Amino acid sequence: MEEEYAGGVEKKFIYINRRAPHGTVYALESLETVLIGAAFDQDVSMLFIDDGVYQLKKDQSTDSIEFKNFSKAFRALEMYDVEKLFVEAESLQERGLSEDDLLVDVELVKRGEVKDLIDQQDVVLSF
Amino acid sequence: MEEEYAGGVEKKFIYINRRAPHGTVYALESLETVLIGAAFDQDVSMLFIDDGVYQLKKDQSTDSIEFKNFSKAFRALEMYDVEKLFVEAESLQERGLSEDDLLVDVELVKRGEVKDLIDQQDVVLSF
Amino acid sequence: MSTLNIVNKSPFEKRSLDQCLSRIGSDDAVLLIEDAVVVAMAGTRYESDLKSAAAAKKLYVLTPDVEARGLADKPVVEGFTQVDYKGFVALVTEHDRVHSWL
Amino acid sequence: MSTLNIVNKSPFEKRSLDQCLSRIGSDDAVLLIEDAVVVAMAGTRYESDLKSAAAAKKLYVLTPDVEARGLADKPVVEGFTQVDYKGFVALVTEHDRVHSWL
Amino acid sequence: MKFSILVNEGPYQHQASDSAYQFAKAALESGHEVQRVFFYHDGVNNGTNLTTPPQDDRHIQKRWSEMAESNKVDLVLCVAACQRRGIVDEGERDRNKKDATNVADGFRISGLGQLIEAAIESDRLVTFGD
Amino acid sequence: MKFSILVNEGPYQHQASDSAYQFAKAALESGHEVQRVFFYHDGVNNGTNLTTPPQDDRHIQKRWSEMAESNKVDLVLCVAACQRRGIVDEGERDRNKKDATNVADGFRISGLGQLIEAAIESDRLVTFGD
Repeated sequence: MEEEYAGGVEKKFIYINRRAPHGTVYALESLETVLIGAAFDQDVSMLFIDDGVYQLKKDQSTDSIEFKNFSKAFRALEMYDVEKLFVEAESLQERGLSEDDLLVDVELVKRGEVKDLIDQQDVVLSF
Repeated sequence: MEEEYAGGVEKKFIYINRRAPHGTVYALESLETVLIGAAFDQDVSMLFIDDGVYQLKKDQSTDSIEFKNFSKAFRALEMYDVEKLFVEAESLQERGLSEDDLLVDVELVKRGEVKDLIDQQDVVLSF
Repeated sequence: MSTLNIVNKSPFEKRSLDQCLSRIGSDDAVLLIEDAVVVAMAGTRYESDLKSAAAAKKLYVLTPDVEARGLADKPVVEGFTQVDYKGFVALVTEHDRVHSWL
Repeated sequence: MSTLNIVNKSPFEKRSLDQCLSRIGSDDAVLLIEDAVVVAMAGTRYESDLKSAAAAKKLYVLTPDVEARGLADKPVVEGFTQVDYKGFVALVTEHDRVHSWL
Repeated sequence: MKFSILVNEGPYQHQASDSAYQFAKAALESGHEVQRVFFYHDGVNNGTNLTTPPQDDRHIQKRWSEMAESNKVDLVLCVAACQRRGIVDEGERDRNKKDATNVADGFRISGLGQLIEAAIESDRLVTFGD
Repeated sequence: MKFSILVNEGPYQHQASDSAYQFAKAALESGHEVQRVFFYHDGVNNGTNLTTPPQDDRHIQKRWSEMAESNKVDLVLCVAACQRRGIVDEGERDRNKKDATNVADGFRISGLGQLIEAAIESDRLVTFGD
């Protein structure tokens, strides 16, 4: 367990998730870092673009590959005050997905708005 | 050092190299495997397609990244009776390279001939 | 003489599927595993490309990897055949060699 | 507010450079390192795309990685600036944040 | 049929080792033989006995070790890759003056020749990587 | 300026750890501070002392250890990643009942909080991966 960070500095963090889940460990680790990071009382956003949008797909069933199904943990983010989940609309659309396919409520952003979102941040963590 | 293989079976091996050198270890390891494999008296071909053609680029100078410059070892392949080096012409062309850019003599094949080459093999090793 | 080609990365991320398809023949097969399975589902930007490919070659997708990514509720692209790991093993036996496009 | 974007894979292999370029602005910079440097050289299939990108954004390429791949004898695409590791460090200091497109 | 399998990546980071394991299991269940699994590059990291994955996650190294024991699958770690990545048996420990060994049960360290030999002697070689 | 660096890949397989090292070296030579290098995912494999790379190749772990010593750079290995990959210090050895330790000089094992803290306290975080 991490102790609360007493430094008094608040920075804006964005976690950028660009890969499909399970093929690599990054999707799982991004979530882990966000949950641990919550103790530091920073301003946290998560952005899902490119294949990262598959991380939020409903009904993932990992039994037959014997993986932990961590996707349900996205539903716990709210309890950790991580409420800014951004998903790029074009990334969904190119993959034939819509908001109804996702397991949590998200805010859609357009491709042209991604730069503005990143311009507001102090730290970019890419997974 | 490996001992000579006494099994008496001769198979046709093709090593397919599709990645640029240095960004990952595969180019180096492909060469290592070919050199070790030479002791087994098998029929060996190497095929360079996609970014794999950069492995054969002349004048690689790895001092400033502190890597071993293994590219010169391609010139030693002949001594190990590895003489079938195939390079896909389209892969060179898309990268603005020509045979003059390469540090060894190779046989050019067209994209449409790659399947025929692979169809002749028993084993495909991909790097 | 035919080859089982294995592709494990999404074409949205890597070009390996394209690179494979441009170099195989009509008697060859392609099996999508791991993150590559996303493109076997109908509705993506690549659907029509994959449909054309499936008309000319045998295309397979590994079901456990489809389920893991929550995509079992989507139809597969026309022409794709779904296999489990035992089906994967059978495909390996039915072709003369295996080529993983890493 | 501007971002230094780092791309480390060849666009012949992965789509990360495209994915980066489609989401950044004219005040942002892109630095190509590792296997990505191959596309900074003139004569590739992507030269005209890169030239257009260089007209709108600042593009850099890491010289040690160019030399390692034997490409120092090729001219860079018009608009690219070559930097060494110290130049890389300077670029990091000159931008507000760094975004690695892995 | 007689299969050999080549694993190019370590555990947990990429799915390669998982896919290879599931393939090997299905091959055995289908009545085939898995002669050898050759771990190359980062793949050698599958063979360390020092991992402690979370209780609720799969234990990749143990799964391989158990498969080796129950089905006489030969698990070979590439010696040169082991030297670059820190996988050590008693011979390597003595030769390279290290303080510890970490190779797991059922795995052995040997040369690249074992890969070539496996490819020659097996009916099919299947490669899993990144 | 104060930098922190994140390394996502192990030694030799990908250039990431090399690029990170060359960047850190250049930052120090340019008069900047490198507060912390955080090794995450397969990156923790940089911190094993059991490697024996070929004599004519770079020794990636030693380079990092020497940088830690000469420049007071804090090298932190993610504990959860270490558990999945078999990097063990004395505390982890005792807690997880292992037979050996393999963490190299100058590296310490700690939590992901050290990454967040580094990002907060540094002026820039630079990530190297695959």
